[in-house]
Amino acid sequence: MIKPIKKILVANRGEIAVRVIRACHDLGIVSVAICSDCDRTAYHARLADEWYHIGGSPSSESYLNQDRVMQAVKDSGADAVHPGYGFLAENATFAQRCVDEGITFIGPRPETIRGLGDKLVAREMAIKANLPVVPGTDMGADNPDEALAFAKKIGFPVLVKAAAGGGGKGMRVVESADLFQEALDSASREAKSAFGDGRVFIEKYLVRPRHVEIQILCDTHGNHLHLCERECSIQRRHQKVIEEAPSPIMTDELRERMGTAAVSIAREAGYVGAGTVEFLVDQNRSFYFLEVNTRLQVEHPVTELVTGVDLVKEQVAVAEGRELTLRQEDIRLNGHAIECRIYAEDPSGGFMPSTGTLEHYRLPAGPGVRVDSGVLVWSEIPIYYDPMIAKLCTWGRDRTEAIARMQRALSEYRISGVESTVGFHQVVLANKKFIAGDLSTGFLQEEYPDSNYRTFSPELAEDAAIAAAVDKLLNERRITISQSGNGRSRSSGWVRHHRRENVKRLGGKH
Amino acid sequence: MIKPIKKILVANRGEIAVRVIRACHDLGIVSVAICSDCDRTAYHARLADEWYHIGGSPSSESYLNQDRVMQAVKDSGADAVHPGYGFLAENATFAQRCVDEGITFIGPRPETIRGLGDKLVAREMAIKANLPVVPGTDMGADNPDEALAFAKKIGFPVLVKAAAGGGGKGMRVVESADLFQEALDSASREAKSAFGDGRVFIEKYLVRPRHVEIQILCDTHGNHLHLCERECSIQRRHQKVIEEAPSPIMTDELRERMGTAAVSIAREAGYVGAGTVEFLVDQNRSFYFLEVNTRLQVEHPVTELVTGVDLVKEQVAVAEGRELTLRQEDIRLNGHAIECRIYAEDPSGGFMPSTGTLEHYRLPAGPGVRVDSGVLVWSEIPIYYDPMIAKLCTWGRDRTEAIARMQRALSEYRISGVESTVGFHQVVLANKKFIAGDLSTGFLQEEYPDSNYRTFSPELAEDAAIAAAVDKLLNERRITISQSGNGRSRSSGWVRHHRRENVKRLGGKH
Amino acid sequence: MSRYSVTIDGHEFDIEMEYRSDHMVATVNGRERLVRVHKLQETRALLVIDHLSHEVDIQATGDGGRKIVFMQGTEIPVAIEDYNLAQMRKAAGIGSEEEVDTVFVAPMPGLIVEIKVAPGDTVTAGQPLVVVEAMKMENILKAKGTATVKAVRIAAGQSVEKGEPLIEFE
Amino acid sequence: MSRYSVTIDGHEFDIEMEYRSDHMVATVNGRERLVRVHKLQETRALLVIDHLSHEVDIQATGDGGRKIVFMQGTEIPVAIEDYNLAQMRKAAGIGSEEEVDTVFVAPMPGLIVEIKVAPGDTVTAGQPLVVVEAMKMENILKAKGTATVKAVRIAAGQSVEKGEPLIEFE
Repeated sequence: MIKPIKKILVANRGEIAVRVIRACHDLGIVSVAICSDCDRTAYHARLADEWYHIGGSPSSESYLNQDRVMQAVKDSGADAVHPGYGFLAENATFAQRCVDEGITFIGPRPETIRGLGDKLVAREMAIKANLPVVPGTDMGADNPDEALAFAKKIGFPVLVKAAAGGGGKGMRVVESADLFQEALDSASREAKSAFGDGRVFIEKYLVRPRHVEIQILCDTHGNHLHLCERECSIQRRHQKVIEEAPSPIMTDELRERMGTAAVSIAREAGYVGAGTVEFLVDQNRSFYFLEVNTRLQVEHPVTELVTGVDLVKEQVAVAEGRELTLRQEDIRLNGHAIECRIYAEDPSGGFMPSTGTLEHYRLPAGPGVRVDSGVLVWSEIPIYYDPMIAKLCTWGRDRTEAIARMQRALSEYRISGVESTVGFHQVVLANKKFIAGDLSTGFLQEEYPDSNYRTFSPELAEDAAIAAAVDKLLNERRITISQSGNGRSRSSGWVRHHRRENVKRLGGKH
Repeated sequence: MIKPIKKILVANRGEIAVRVIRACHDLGIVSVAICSDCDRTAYHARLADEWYHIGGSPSSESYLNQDRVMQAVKDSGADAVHPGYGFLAENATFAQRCVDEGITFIGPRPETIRGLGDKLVAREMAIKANLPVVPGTDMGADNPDEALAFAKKIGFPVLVKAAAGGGGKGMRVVESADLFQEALDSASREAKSAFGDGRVFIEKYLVRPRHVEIQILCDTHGNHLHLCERECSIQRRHQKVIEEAPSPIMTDELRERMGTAAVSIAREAGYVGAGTVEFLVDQNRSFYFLEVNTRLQVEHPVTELVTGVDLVKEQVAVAEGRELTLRQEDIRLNGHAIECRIYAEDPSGGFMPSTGTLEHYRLPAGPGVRVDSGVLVWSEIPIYYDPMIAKLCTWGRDRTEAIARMQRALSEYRISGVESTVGFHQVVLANKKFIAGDLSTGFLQEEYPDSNYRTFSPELAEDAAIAAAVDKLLNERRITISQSGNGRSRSSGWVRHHRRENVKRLGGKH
Repeated sequence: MSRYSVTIDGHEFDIEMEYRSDHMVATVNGRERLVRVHKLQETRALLVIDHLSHEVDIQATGDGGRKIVFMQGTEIPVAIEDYNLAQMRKAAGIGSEEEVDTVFVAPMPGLIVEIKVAPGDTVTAGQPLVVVEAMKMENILKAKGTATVKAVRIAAGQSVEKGEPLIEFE
Repeated sequence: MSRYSVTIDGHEFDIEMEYRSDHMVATVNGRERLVRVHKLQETRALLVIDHLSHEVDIQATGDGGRKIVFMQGTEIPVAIEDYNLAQMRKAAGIGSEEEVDTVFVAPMPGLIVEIKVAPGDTVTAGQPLVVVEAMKMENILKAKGTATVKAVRIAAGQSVEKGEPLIEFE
């Protein structure tokens, strides 16, 4: 029952759309990009074979709008849809609609997405498959008093989590009873806005746990594989920012048990395609089921780097009805990989999203470096979407080499026009605890309680002072050191006025 | 006797200087760049920790000038020199000078360079180590008559080769006796100009041989390893242009025999560091020793991609006197890697070097792609040096995946301002014989006798015609579609006048 | 000869700049450093300071002498002014311009979800002022110091641009 | 409405261009194709032709209507002229400008190593004319067709710039 796919519409934007289009190029499958108003010349729209404009910039008018996406599917004659992550990736209704209209949805079956997408249902399924789970309850915003009572019973801190969605949205750690109501409300509101579903639930908050997840890959012929783990403990506001494979805490024995657990729930759920089973691992190496993500994860490249498996190509093969050619024994770890998510955010300004034009943009390259960038020089970073602009990955024979190469790659990255998290990553990767592999989901909060990610040596400060003096001197003498042929630069020194308004802050005078 | 290296002066430019500087960054060793007049802001000069200007643009006044290089070594306080490839890399006098002045030369011992660098001495050594060699003679330009007689005896075609140097310079295939004298003279002249040594010798020219070479790695403690083979049969004028590892023709048994042969000559020569033993392999899988290159090869990344070993880091470790931590049994091949050398040359104009400014330059990226580029956007391609601007490598689980990814990467490469060989590679990689792995050093000449590397479908031609019409229309109406903020563009359409003069050719009227 | 006072992260540098034939000399707190400047495109230059190679990007962040110097992958906030003016300012007891900001502006474009303060409130450092939704995330904007709210310039449900004034302090 | 004659690799395209509200229509040899143009930086544009996405770079290569269209990683040489002018030119039996070049210019900068022809020589396609050394390689420049040498404009040992006339033909 193999149904070869000829044309894939990529129902996404940014780096993940670029990633899927690249897989289409590799497979010789025609790729179709969709774009919103502000994405007409975005990288994914340039890179694909075909281009369909589907609506306004707000995602509700474009990437989240099922009618418009399905219209583009029809207009382009695509026989399959790859949803990427986010937007419609875990929307069971959309997956069902594809199935109903005879379009191959590259992902799990709609009923699997619906079941596992509801964290409460997934929890039940995990218990049925004998997976250890964190103590919790499904009482949420509808029963604030009972929820509070339960929270008190299991003891603060507790975690308030949206039943739908993921990516840290609609999630709050609550330290004490008096902050409980506000967290419940705000998490529910955020979940409703992000996923259209305000249901939240309460879980015991483990102290200093590690986030370790298992990549699974299953076909329609009953084969269920796992591709080992990723550790994603470096998180900010429950958003993963640095991921790696393998996990520094992992042992062969633990990997075997966690892999087996992941495959168990995959079997229980009748899982098809690529997915991720997330766990928390405590300081005693006990692990607890967290949830299943029924999509390609942001951090899938680290698994690709250490296993050599192209996950998007495997997704397509499974969607075509092919049997996996890989067997569990073919999955061998080779070296170590790390991913840093590069966001258009200002780390020194509380990670506020930064919008603007990328006036200079230079990717790192060389040995062991993989960049999945969703933008190009001159790209506009729009305000409408997630501010991640690229994923920078490095591979090394061991973790030490991967970290050294990541530091080198970060130092080569040039991003002008918007703030970025490149400097933030440099600081974290130089952290001794990070280098020792001593991680937990609380790592950033513990190590950088005042969010001061800006560090530089006195020597570098002196050289920066000289640079400022040279610039001012040239400025005063009206000597142009900018390329004269380039009309964009001001003629005074090499300084230009930054586009953003100065971020004024409350000063010391108050 | 370990002598840790603290500061490395990289006595080179372009992509290989960038490659070595990246290794320094990874190792935490201070890197020193040297630059000529036209390279003051070249990528390698920007990337290194320290910057020394050493002289004029012609390499005789800078990168080949031993006095100036040694002065920069002293001024910077570097305790080691990495020569890259080309320039002083295989200059025994320079290596000796480093040794005499107490500077660590990152490469084999001077006497090894001198011995193996002379192809006639190397040939003797190979015979001594029981390696099969191609029938040949050391009679050359000094004895043109005897040389011709020998050539007639072994039968045309014969190969005229410079005794010194490499990289295809001073090498000529001679098809018949009447062309012999001219080839002898021109090879000798070219060898003298390139290496300061006009000696040439004559070898039997094998029909449809493959160029297969073995990477070796040896320490000062008597350990000699090989890191499997690379196939470099795709050559133009004896210059490698596409390389891969493993070789499509290789069997485990042949690899074992060739690897053992390579290690034998390494032992015979008392080799230290990284090097390459080159062989020709005929259609019956018989192999013949060709020469030993006592340097890091241009194509070393394909070996790094399939073995996971960082060759530059190993070179540094060996130079510090460390014992190799790798053992022969640790060297395992993982997947397949291909390299395309991207030159600033015009494939449709007989591969004439193309100089100018890189007005747009976008590197490919994504899964399985490694780029070692020596240039940046706005870099000038100078006339003084080798016109290679980057090496594009891809890795795949198998050869098919590596080729598909290379095609994708080539299609993403954007180079404006100079001609490049990107389109040439696209054509060769789509060639059915290439895809089948049916290679020989005569591949390009056989498949493309009229050097027509420009192919496009009728559909693409029609779309290009429309593009030209749109451009002309906008031009006539003076509508600017170039970014108005950019003073570099002309205001008429998006066309600008190409900087080069039109390459006028003899037309059909004569 | 020009002389500047440069402040970075609380450290002050007294820098005298002088032209020589093909380079400049920067005397930093009395120590001479040799500087070569090679222009690059846009706002960038290759600066070689005593043979140390720095690709530098400088952006002005507002009025006055505040700049961001981007080098070695790090953003370094710098305040620069004429040395003599800085001395006079200090002698007169006038603080730098940074200390007199009384307007709290939106650090990013977004939708105002909730306003947590009203005129007359006294806030302390870390206290939530406004909740803004941007890129599908709620961001809580907090006070950086102690101050009294004079006016609230926005309302819940309103969209704001980056740099738009949100709250005025006394 | 504008009408052009475009020649690529010996194939001729008759193209009529027409503006519509937010796009253009190109009628190519009678077949309508819908074209959207999105400007990018410099000499580039994103052209969407019947939903096919092409990032295009166009460079003029000299006088007249010869251009290089760079798309999908391929350089495509294009000759374009006004349709009516092309018709008139053909009717009058005048060849395109390409056919009348009589000056052989240096395709690259370099050093003249040897000159293989002299005034009065008749050369045929493929015959070596000049040996130029550039980037340490000797390059043999060969005749592209049959012609008689009128003048040699350079001498061995001389450096030449790209585009500099080397040999004139009659």
